[in-house]
Order: sequence, then C-alpha cells, then structure tokens
Amino acid sequence: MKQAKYGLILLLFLMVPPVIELSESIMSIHMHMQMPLLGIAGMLMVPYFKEKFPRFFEKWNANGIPGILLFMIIIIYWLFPRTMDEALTVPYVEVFKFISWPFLAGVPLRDSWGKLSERAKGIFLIVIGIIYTGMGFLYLFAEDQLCNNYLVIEQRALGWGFLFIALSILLYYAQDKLIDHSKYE
Amino acid sequence: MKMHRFEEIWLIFAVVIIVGSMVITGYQAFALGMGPPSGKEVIDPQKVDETAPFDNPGVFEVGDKEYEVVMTLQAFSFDPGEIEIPAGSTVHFKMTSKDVVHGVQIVDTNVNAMVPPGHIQTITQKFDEPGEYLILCNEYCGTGHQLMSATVTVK
Amino acid sequence: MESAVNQSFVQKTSERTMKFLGTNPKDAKLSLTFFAVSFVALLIGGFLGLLQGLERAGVITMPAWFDYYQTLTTHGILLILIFTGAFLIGYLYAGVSHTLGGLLPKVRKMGWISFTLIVIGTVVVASQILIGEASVLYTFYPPMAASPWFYIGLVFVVLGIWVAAFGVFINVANWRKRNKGQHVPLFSYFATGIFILLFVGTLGVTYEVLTLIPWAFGWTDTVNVMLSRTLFWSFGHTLVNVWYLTAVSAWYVAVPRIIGGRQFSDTLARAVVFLLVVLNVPGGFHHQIVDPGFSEGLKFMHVFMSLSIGFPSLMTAFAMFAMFERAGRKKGGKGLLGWFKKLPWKDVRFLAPFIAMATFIPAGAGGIAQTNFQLNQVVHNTLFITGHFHLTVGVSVALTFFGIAYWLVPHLSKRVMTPLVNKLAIWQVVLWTVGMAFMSGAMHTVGLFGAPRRTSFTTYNESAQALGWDPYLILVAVGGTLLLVSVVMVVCIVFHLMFKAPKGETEFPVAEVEDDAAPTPKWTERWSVWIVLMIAVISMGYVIPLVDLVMNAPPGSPPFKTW
Amino acid sequence: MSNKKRTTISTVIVLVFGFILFYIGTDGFQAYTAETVRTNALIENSPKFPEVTLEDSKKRTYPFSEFEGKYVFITFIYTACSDVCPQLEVNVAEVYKNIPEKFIGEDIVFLSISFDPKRDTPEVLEKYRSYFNSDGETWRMARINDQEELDSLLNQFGVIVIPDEQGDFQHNSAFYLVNPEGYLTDVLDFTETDEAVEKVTEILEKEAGDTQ
Repeated sequence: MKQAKYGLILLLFLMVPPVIELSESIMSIHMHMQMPLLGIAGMLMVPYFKEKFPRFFEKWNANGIPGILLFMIIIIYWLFPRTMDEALTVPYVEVFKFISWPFLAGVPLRDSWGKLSERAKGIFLIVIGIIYTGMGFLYLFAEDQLCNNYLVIEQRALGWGFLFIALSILLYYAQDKLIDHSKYE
Repeated sequence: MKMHRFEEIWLIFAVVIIVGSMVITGYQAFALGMGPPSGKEVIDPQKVDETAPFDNPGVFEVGDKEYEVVMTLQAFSFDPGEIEIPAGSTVHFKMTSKDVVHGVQIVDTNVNAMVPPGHIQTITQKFDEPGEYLILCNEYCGTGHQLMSATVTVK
Repeated sequence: MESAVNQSFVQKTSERTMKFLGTNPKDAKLSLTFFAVSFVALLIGGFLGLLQGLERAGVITMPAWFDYYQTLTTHGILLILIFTGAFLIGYLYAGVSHTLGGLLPKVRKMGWISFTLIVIGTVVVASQILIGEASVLYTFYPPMAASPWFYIGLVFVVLGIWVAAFGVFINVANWRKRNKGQHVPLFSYFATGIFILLFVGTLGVTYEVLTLIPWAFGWTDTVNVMLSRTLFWSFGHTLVNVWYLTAVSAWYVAVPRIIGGRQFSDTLARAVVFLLVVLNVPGGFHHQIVDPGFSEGLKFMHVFMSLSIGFPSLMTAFAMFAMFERAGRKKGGKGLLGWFKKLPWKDVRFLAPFIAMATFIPAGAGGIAQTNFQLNQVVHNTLFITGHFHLTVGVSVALTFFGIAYWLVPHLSKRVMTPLVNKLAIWQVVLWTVGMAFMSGAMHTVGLFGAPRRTSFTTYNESAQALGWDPYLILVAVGGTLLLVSVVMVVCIVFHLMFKAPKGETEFPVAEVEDDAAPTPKWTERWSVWIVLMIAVISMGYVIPLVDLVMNAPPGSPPFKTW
Repeated sequence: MSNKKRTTISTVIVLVFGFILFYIGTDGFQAYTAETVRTNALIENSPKFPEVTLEDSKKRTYPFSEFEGKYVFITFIYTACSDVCPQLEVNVAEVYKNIPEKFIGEDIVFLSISFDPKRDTPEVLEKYRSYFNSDGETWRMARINDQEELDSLLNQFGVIVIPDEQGDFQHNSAFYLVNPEGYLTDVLDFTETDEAVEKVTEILEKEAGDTQ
C-alpha cells in the first residue's frame, strides 16, 4: 500500500495552489507534465483499489477494453484546445481535471494494461501515436491562436512536444515489434 | 524491487532535500521576486548603436532614488564606465553586448548575469552601503578580458 | 531453493571467470594505448594548469606567443576531453573484454579506428590553439570564432567517441544473443549506459559544431548565439555525468571486491545506471540560470530536472556505505563504527576511490546548492565554480581513475604492483588530496567574494575589492604546485606499471552478488525502453526553450576574433 | 451474470459516458476552442458597449455615445503589432471598400480601438491610419486612455490580451458589430471579408427599409 500512499502524496502535491499556478503557466508543462503526472498518481493507487474492491475490476473490466476506452476518452477530451482554456477559467472544469486524470485515466490504464492482448496493446499504441502526431501538426501549423490563454509560441512548443511524445510511443512500439526480445532474454 | 528499510528512509530524505530546495527556490523566485535575471527582449547585435535606448547609453534618473542604467558591453569595456548614485538607490540595469558573450558581475552584490549579443538582459539592484563597487566581466571575452571593468560609486 | 539456485549460478560464474575471462592480450594492447595517451594528456594538461595557477596569482607572466588564455584552452581540452575520454574508453573496453570473454575482432578494429580518430582530432585541435587561432576555451561560445579547423578537429574527436560507443553496443548485443536468459554482467551494463549517454549527449553539440564550421569559414554570415550555447550545455553537463558514471562503475563493481566484500544490490546498481541515463541530458540547462531569453518558470522547471539527477547519486551514497559496513563487519568490526577501521586503508586501490567517494559528499552538496536560482546567481562564473568542478572532476573522478589505473594497468601488462610502489601511490593520492584541498578550498572561498573564473592576473586598476583576493590566489598556486608533483608521480607510476614492474598476474576485481541476493528483474535489461524514456525526458526539457530560441531569435552574430 | 457480459455492459457505459462528456464539453460538437465558445456566447448575450472615452487620431476626445444611432464596426489592435493587426486592418479596409457608399458615415462608422494607449498616441495612430487609407472620419482610429475603462471593455467583449515579455501582445481578433443602440449584435470571422460585407450590407439594408 506504500505505492498508493506515494500516489496520494503526489496528487496532493500537484494540488497545492502555487504548484498548480506554476504548472499551468506554460502550455507544454500544463499538458505534458501536469496532466500525465496526475495520471501517474492514479496509477500508483491501483493496488490499493484492487485490494479494497477486488471483484469490481475483475467483473467490470475483465478484458481491459472498457478501461482502455475510458482512458482514451479522457485523454482525447483533454486534447481539445477548449478544455485547456476552461481548466484555467472555469473552476469545475479544473476540478474535473484533478478527478478525471488520476481516477478515470490513470487507474483504468494500469488495470487494463496487464489484461490487454499483445495485439490490443499494439493497436492502442499506434492509435495514440497517430493522434499525438496529428495534434502535433495541428499545433505546429495552426495559424490562429487555439488557446486564448497561451501564446502562439507556446502552442508551437506544444506541437513539437506532441511530435516527440508520438515519436517516443511509436519507437516503443517499433522496438517491441522489431526486436525479438526472446533472442536476448 | 525489495528495499531495505534504512534505504527507504534515506531515499525519502533525498526526496525531501530535493523538494525542499525546490520550494525555497520557488518561494524566493516567485513570491519574493528574487528570480534570476531573465530579460526576454531581443535586438539586432550588429545595430546596437542605432537602436534605442542603446544609441545613448548612460545613467538616467527615473524616479526618487531610482535609476536606469542603459549599458553596452564590448571587448573590453563597459559603457558607461563610471556610475555615480546616492546611497539607497535602486538601479535597473539594461544591458546588451555589441560583440561576443560577456558576463556582468558587481562584486559584493547579487548582480551576476550573462549578456550575450542579440539579447537584452535586465537586472535590478539596490545599493545601500556607500562605497566603490567593482563591475567586472566574468565571461571570457578575449585577450583583454581581465581589463574589462567599471565602477559604481555610491555616495 | 532460490538461494541455492543463485549459489550455483554464482559458482558457475566464478568458475567461468577463472577459465575463460581475463582480458584478451590483443584487447589489453588497445586499452594500454588509450591509457598512454590519457596520461600524457594528464601530464601536459597538469603542467599547463600549474602555469595558470602561477600566472593568476601574479607570480609569473606567460609569454605573448603562448598566453594565459591559450594555456587555459589547452588545459581544459586536454584534461576534460582527452584525459577523461581516452581513459574511459580504455577502461571500459578492457572491462567489456574481461567480463564478456574478449572483444569481437571487428569491435577491436573499431577500437583502433576510434583511437586514430581521437588522436587526429586532438592533434588538429591542439595545433590550432598553439598557433593562436583558437583561444576560445573548451566551451567555445560563439560568436567568438576559432579557426574552422579547431571545430573540424572536435568533430573527429566526437566521431572517435561514437565509433567506440557502437563497438560496445555491438559486443554487448552479440553476447546477449549467445547467452540467452542471462543478465549482462554489471560492468558491461555500466559500459552500455555510459556510451548511450555519451552518444546521445554529443548529438546536440555536434549539431552546434556543424553550424559553426561553415560560419567560421565565412560561408554563412551569422550564427544563433543562444541556440549554440544551449546545445553546448546539453552536452557539457552530460559529459560530466558520463565521467561520474564511469567512476561509479568502479565503485559498484571493483571496490567491493578489493575490500573483500560483495556487491550491495545488483538491481540498485542497474537502477542507478538507467536513471542517470534517462534523466541526464536536460540537467545541463542549470548552467544557463542567469542567461537572458528564458522565462523564470522555464528555468524553474529545469531546476527540478537538474535536481532529479541528484536522486540516483544519493542512492549510490547509501549503497556504498552499506557495502562498506557489511564488509567491515564481516572482517570482525564491532560496534557502531568499528567496521570502519577494518577497511583496507593501506591499499591504494581502495584508498583512492574512497577519498573520491568521500569528496563527492561536499562536491555533490555544492552541486545541489548551485542548481538553485539565488545561490547560482551568487557564484555563477566565479572561481567557486572552478573550485566545484576541481572537486567533482579533479577529485571524485580523477582519483577513482587513478585507483583504477593502479590495478588495471598491471592487469593488462601482466605485471604486479610491488608494496613499495603501492606506498608511493598512497603518497601520490595523499598529495593530490592535499593539493586539491588547498586549491579547491581557496577557489570556493574567493569565488564567494566575487573573484571571476577564466581571468588572467588582474587587480582591476588596484580595486580594493580585487586586491583582497590575492592571498587566496596564492593558495591556489600552492595547491597547484602540490598537484603537479602528484601528477608527475602518477604518470611515472603508471608508465612503470606498464613497462617496468615485475611480471605477474594482477586480478581484475569484479565483485559478486551476496549469496542471498534477490534475483535482478529482467526489465532492467530493456535498453530500448530506457532510450525511449530518455527521448521523452529530453524533449520535455528542450522543446520549449529550443522552439523559443529558434522562433524568437534575434538577428544572428557574425564571427569575432578578440584575441 | 458472467464477467464477459458485465464487461460488455461497462464498455457501453464508458462509451455513453464519453459521448455525453464530449457533447457537453463541446456544446453539442460545435465548439472545440474557447474562441468559438466566446463568440457564440457574445452573440447570444449581446453586451452593451460600456461608456468609455475615446481619443482619436485627430486628437478629439468624446464618449462612445457619439456614435449613437449608427452601427459601429469595431476591431481591436495595437500599432506595434507585426503579424495579425496589419492583416486585420487590411481586411477592414476591404470591408470598408465593399460596403455600399451610401451607408458609410450615415448608417455605419468604422472604429479601430487600440489597447496599447501608452505607445499608440494620436500621432502614431494618425500615421498608422494612413497605411490603410482610413479617412479618420468614417473610419476612425482611437485609443482609450483610462485603463479601467479599457479593461472593462476588453472584458465585456471577451478580448483577451496577453502581454508577452518582448513588449508585444498576444490577442484574439475578430470583427465586432455594435448596433445603433450600443449593443453588440454580431462577432464575425475577420478572415472572411466577403461574408462580413454581405452580412453587414444585409443588416444595413434591412434597417434602411424599416425606417423608410
């Protein structure tokens, strides 16, 4: 249960007002650091939930598909430029961010990942890779300012950030497919 | 990974050191306004002499005991080379380089900043104690680097 | 049951060690050649260091045909690039050969190609400095422009390093294919991590240098100053951690064996390696805390990224002392600190790395302090920084390297170190420590008073403040003198061990795991995953500033020659 | 119930939840950026133009009610701007040219408001005006000297202005149409000049028809 404790500490740390302010002051940090860290906080709490509600996850997320779909829905929702803006200006959207990332994205991701077949994992990685590439190009080439609260230059940086994350995900996928680990391990 | 109990305590201690120093740094930078010099303005380094305000470097009074020093750095001198201000003054330095990368440091104060060409660096310092302060270049800029200095006289 | 399996695994490994391992003689020649270059670089670099110390203290004045800044440039490049670079390649190649049962013939050939490229590069670079065309210091910040050949020489050095890196990758991959289901020996795991870090860390600076070459030739008009500077530091600080990781490899692998102990934890050691590899590259940004062009929020994020590198180092600190305690207690050390006395203090192979580790405590603490904004602003570009890296590189890394050389060189040359030479070596280590204490201590202190680094003798027109620094600068010169004596000693001992010492067998110390150690998890070996994570961390750190520097760039700067 | 069935059920629940979330989050799959949300809300709420004092390029000072009884075609700019504002004003000029001349000055006036009063003095505005062939009468350029008034206007019209650290501003841009009673009636995409001309002309003609 130590993990869950660390997860909770991380979540609380991210909710300290100055930390929120700092992590939301730069667009890339907001989207590529704060949000994933919230997800990680949730992931750390999975063993706790599994112990508390052992049957729930087995029953309702037997093959991992509902969990991974929920994860996808949450991250796609947070990809809309609008939600980024509203997280800054509308309090309940901000609250939703702090609930949805850990509990509706982080928790189902970790629970589902082990249950998914190799094929499903592959498809998942490719889909995320493609979405992120798309978002990268969108932010890089959008002429307009997509988020009213951030400068266009930050938007460009975010675009490059998306491309690098997509690259990392696709490289991960490629190494998993191309390198036959059984040859080495 | 199984962890030794002392090891875990030690690692928590490590995290506390790191997070603690982050908190202090962040508090000083963002709450007390003691952040490092981070001028964001840019300038054409080949046209410094023609670009305001650097076409007229010098010391300008901008308020009560408040001065702006517009300064250019070049191998191997500061312009203006002598600054005189009354004790208790707050001085806003606005600096740029005409050639290579220089660094500005005022001994016995917290003024310490890089001044690369193309960028305008800003830093503010309050001078309470009367005396003569040495301004020196602390980034190697050529043969005469050790000669590059100026003074602030606080009266 | 599990421990029984482990036991037999351990036995098998040690049998194999006896039968097959031991550095192949052809590989020994390669490593010894690297060492020869490394220690010659140390001798010349150290000598120039003393000249600098003397000039800075106002004792001598260097002639115009080889002035202070030429000395400084040569000192930096010889010690920071060549001494450490050649040493680490020689050391890692010997270790890989030893732990993996010899280098593949093609990898050995790559080793020689790497050697040739590095030597050519060094000669080209040095010639440019000597003729006064490249007094730009080892950081070569544009728009100060050296002769294009200086940069071309650097490209050769980097290419040499890359060839060496890929040699190790090929050898390790080959071994893994032949030894399915086994963990790569810890030493080779370190070597893999170090070379991955070195390769990725040099990518940015290589790009920088490739933009500087056409600019120095006059084919392009201007260069983006801040972009170059940022790319340089993405490399500069990584390099520091490459040496550090090299030193740490000896702490984990060799030192426990020397003191008659076992490895503390194989998993922890491997975790330290991949954490340092993954987290490292963005760490260099803290060299730019007082630079213009970056917002404070961004700098603050980088304070975090830099400090996170401290985490694996603190893990190492724990592992080392836990390992010492266990070894000391096994030898009968009693009470809270009784084990401490049982350590082999009279063995230079232990004493040198021990002082190195102990020094890393204040050195690391200084590093953590400097990473924070306000403290950084106090010491940035003062002699404090010079003092800091003479502690980290000059003591923690260099003393570990000496300690390694004292067993690795005789191991490779099939000779032994006599007790008399051991005693001499202990004196060398002590002298080095005292010399550095004087020099680095004085530098730290006078740096806090505001004395700038990289500056020739000056009183700034008899400024009262500057005159107050002089006594400390004399101490720097005194320390430098002691250090030069120590350098001469170590070079003599190393060449003695190479060619003159009595014939015999010296062990390549490789510590074994504890009998009851938990097996190391398989995931530690997935380098492909660590590399992906590394790319993700680097992009987090560098995308924001680089996009900003490129898109908001001021007009570039033409080349300047100010010396 | 078997786990398989349950999993199917939870998949459906998740999908429905996703649909609802996206539906609410995008106002029924319409607004993916906060800018669209803002314009939609503005048109819906049609706020009244607050009482502010303008100083134009001819150094005349007057309250906004000066324009009562006429439509006002408004843009927000600052003259030091190097990218969007010139384009914005070129497009205003395009609209100005294409609206039937009989309405200009009579039923509609054009107004470009600077949100950088410090640098945009009447002299600067006078010079800037000439770049776009604005006559300074039927198409005026003005600044608002009172920071409080300016802020309240920007706030009401949802114009977000973020100063960056190089002395420039990042801001959103659109054409704003205020009716003779002083209420905002429409926010138009500034890149679609033809559409704007059509729409404004239609409104003006309708108005003219009503009064006759």
